[in-house]
Amino acid sequence: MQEENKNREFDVLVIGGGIAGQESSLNLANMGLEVLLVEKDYSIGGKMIHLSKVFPTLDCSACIATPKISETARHPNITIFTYSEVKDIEKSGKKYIARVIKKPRYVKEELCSGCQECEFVCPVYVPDQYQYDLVGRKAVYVPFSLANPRVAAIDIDNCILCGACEKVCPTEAIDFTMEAEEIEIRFKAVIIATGFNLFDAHNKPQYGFGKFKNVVHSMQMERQLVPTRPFNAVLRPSDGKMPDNIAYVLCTGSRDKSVGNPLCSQVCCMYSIKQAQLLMGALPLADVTIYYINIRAFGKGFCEFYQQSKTMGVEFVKGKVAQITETENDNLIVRYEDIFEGKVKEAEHDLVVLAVGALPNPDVPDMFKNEKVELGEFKYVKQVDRFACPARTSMEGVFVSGTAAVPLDIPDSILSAGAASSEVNSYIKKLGI
Amino acid sequence: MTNPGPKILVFSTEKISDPAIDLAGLLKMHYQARAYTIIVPCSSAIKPRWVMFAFEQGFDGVFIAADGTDCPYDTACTDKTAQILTNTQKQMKERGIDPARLKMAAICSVCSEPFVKYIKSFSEYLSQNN
Amino acid sequence: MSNKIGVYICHCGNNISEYVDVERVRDSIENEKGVHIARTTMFACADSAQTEIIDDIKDNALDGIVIASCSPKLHLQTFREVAKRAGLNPYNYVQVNIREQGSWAHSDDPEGATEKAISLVKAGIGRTRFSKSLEHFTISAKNSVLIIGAGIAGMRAAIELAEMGTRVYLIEREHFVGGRLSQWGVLCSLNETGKELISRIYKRLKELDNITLFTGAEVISKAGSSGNFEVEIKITPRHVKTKCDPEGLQKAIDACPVEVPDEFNFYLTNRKAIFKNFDSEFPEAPVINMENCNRCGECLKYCDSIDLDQKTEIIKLEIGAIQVCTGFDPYEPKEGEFGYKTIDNVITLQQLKRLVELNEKQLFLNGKQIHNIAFIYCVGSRQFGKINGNNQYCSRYCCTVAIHSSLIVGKKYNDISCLHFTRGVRTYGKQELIYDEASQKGDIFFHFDENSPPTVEKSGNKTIVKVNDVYTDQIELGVEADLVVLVSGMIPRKDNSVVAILKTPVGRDGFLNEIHPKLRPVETVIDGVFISGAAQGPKNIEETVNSTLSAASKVNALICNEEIKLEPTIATINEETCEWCGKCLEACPFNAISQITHNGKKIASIIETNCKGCGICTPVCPVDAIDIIGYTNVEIESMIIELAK
Amino acid sequence: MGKTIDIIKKTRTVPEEVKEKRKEFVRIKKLIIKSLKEGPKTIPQIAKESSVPAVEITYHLMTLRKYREIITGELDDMDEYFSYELNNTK
Repeated sequence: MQEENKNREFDVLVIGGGIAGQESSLNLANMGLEVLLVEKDYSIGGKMIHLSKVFPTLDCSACIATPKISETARHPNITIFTYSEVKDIEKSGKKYIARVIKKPRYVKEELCSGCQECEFVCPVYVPDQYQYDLVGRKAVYVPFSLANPRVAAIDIDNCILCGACEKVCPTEAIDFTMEAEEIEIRFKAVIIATGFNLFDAHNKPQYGFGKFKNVVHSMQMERQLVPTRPFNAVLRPSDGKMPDNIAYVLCTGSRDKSVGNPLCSQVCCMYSIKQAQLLMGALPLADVTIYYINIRAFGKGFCEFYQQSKTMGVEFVKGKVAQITETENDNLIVRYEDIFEGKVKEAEHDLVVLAVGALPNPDVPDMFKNEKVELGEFKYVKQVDRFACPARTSMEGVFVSGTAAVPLDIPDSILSAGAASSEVNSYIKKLGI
Repeated sequence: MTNPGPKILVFSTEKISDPAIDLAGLLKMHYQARAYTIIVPCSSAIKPRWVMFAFEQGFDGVFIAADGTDCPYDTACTDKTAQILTNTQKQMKERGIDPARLKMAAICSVCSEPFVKYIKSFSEYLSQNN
Repeated sequence: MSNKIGVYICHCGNNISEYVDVERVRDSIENEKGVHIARTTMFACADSAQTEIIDDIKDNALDGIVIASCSPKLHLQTFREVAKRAGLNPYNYVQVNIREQGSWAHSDDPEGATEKAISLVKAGIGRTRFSKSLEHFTISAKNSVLIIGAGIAGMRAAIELAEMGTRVYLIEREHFVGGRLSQWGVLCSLNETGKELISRIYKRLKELDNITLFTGAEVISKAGSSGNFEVEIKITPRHVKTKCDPEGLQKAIDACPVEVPDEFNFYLTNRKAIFKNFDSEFPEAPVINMENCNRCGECLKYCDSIDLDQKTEIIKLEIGAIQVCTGFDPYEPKEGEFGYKTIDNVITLQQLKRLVELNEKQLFLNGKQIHNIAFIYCVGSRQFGKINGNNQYCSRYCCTVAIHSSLIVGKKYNDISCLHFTRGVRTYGKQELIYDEASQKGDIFFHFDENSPPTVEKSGNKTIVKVNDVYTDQIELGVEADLVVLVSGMIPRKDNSVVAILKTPVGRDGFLNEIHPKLRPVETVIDGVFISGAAQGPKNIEETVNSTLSAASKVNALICNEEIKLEPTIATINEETCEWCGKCLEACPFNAISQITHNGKKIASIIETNCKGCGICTPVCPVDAIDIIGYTNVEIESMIIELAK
Repeated sequence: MGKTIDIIKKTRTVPEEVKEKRKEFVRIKKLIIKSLKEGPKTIPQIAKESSVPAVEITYHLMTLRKYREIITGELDDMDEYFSYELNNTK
């Protein structure tokens, strides 16, 4: 089995199993190319799988993401390595060689049935990164309920080596002797679909994230709105109270030279409006206020969606938030400049959501050994012919798809991923090998 | 032996509501074991005769776990399924069956909690009105 | 019909067997009608178990299989493959979910879970008895595509598809390629003009010999279905056979006595009946517009490749797929809307772009030099509140283009100042940088809301823009402007006859509608017909190209193998009982039903290539003459009987 | 058959920090369970009784809820706080 993995040949290496990586892989596979999809996380699905509903259609994100995920996972032309990282890529003649590290999950994927017996007996609790630290998880765990593959993994750094999981596993899938495996892959083209990173709200200290208990970031709120949510309802973390006066601070970490990111992240206005609409549904008595600079409701159906939220009663305040402070009862005072009235004002809220923006994923350049793919001014992968060949990068045979090149919403990521698959296929056909 | 409770036939849909029912099991959310699922491609494809047949055969209630607005086939799915419900309930009245024994709710692919709640309350209703 | 069925009840380690008494399930069903073998197995999905099942099928000539284990979402395919490997039709396999909807859901009630499992397995056996062997439909498909529209979207798709090996027919209604982009000057964040970009792409296109370009061409009919369409194309002649020498051509143009307003320059200038829009335009030959031409024959004296007698042709093409790239029209303001057409120095954004192309050193309009420009945003877009019109949508590209135009104007001509009357600037993503650059340069941005739009008035020979600016506490300001530019957005093509022919649906905003913006963003409900670019809704260039290349990959995936595989679980019509009432046709979201005559009777017929097997047609039939294979009355009712016991 | 845990134990030690974190979780877990043995309570009530900050209680209690040791009870009359109770059916 392991020998089979060594020195394997594929047509295309796709790095990143989020929505863009999946779309590119599926298109290529449907056009008859052999694809290796490498995902660094335990499951494919990227960020989209963790979202609640998506704007402007309010479709359930999982309803859209899961069929695509299982189609990707089942496609005969797609091989997936999860929990794996691309160590280096280098050119070899007309082809590329990459070394991929399959990291040990200490659970044999093919044996694990996802029954979670191990998870229940594990005595270790650590913050659950898939719930953005709102609750804990075990050291051995099925990452999240919609994970694909839906099998357990052991977080060895937090494991106390008690062996309880191994004893209880009905299929003897747990194997502490697993080691990292290095696999050499040959391929003709690569798609970088490594996505974006969220702005770390700690880097905007005037908003008090991490210090004030009821300042959360937008992904934490997103999780609170998902049916598989960490709490039983939308609650504020400080004391489990249902909030009744929620504020959104837009452009947290975007359009902000003071944090080094002057770009607009494209999605925060719309996801905040969407969350506000969902909150109005979940908490009918709550007030929701959105502090904004400009509302970027530009896509198909977005403007109509924005209008709808106004008629639902979401309050929009045009003003840049300067500072947030905490009161004794854990409420928050938002200090902002009201642009309509031209003065500095303060308002009290019992929960503040920071609409964090997108930042480039810094892992990309490290994946290349000799020649490195060029980055643009803001460290996103540089598109060298943006209007004619949007997926083309500075290196021949290396293409970019989705938010690795620029912040994008889901529909635009999918289209950009589609474009990359077309460009890759025609490139390979021209290569003629 | 105690009364095992009412028998419910659930029509779920392959891509949307059945995954939610699966997820309910995955999360070990409990509901009445006497709720049985038949999967169809889309909730707008359920024939009233099947529902009537289920009552004839002795089911106490029928629950349609509809696609709602997440339907992959038709944006008008909610209305179409509702139409099926209305038509069937008319037939039920004609035959002296309480129309409330047929229930429908949109269940998205992760709406496990609502599903369990619906089945519990439906089951309660059926027990009380037996 | 299966009469020798093998049933396997899976322990799934102890995931199932901890709560469900699997041995009791086996005992309860082994004497069911049609059951030949009944076994329990530790892990049905394990290799060894699969081999055992295959041996059983072969040794006992089983004709149906039931496996009671986990959700079919996990292993239906796995076991269908097992069936196939054993030589059994995969559709004679039924999976029964006794884990997610059995042991796990009812771990609080082992007795109930076991009873339920027994019923579910019996229902599965009942269903298997009536299951049919099915094969995928395979139809042949032509690996060729018709691309409608040779703007950047159509041309880019054509190149990509041709390079991927698909035969391309590219048709353009105009006599020149390039669409809206060829009207554009320097592009945002690039040192390339629209014209240059189009030339670059056209040159690539010309090198590919599996692309055929028709200009002056329109689709007039469509027949057939996905994989095998037949279309008729009407080609209006150019009346010029080859490219003329530039000198002769110029003389011919000069000699032409007809002058008409030039639509390429948005009527800022006039052109002749024989014309090219600009020198480097493709194809290189000029065109004579016969609607304008008075057949005086003057041009014939200077250019010998002119033929005024060329006739309109109709050609037929057979193709596998169609990609629609018909683009957009700029919104043209109504007369009097912000002074448009009633005040002489009010123009649209598109006109400004042409004006900048036509004025080299200084910017003039109607002989008057321009020193300051007022841009009024969202004209024709975001129409609600006190702004009249039905276009609620945002046109997405105009904020960036307006600001970029301000930067271009600033660089090309000295001393022009720009004021922007906006509804909130939407320079999303990287475009934010030019908003910043314009602010740095000294452009002033006002903000009005939908309930107090600005007004444009003439006062003497001055043009005044009045606005209630939200930044300055809603006090009305009046600003004098040499030029007022209405930042007009995108609207759907006014002449959209292609929509009527292809029957692709349009959305509430009037643009072509995809099936789903995330799941199937370039597909339409008409199988084999794809859409892309601004025909779908406002898009900038990069977004247009992304969508068009996306569509290209879907087109290629559909037809590159020259065959299309279709799921066999589709609708069927009972020819005996159908009495054609049309209700199924009305209900079908996919145009998969047609009316045919069968034995002298009008009945419904399923277009197999279009049917998705959703079954929406089945409950609407008043005589119950329509069924989905796999979900027929006998199958469903046999399950109900078993479950009700 | 030997267990693989014994093999890894030879080469790997558990960091003190991990052990400490576990102890802390168990300590608060015990306090929450002790408090709930008397009956359903809200987060502020548990916090007051156990002298652990309410924000900590939220995290730990919700984690225990995830693993079905605790279930959500009724919402109070003011529609502000849910009460939580021990899951006795587990």
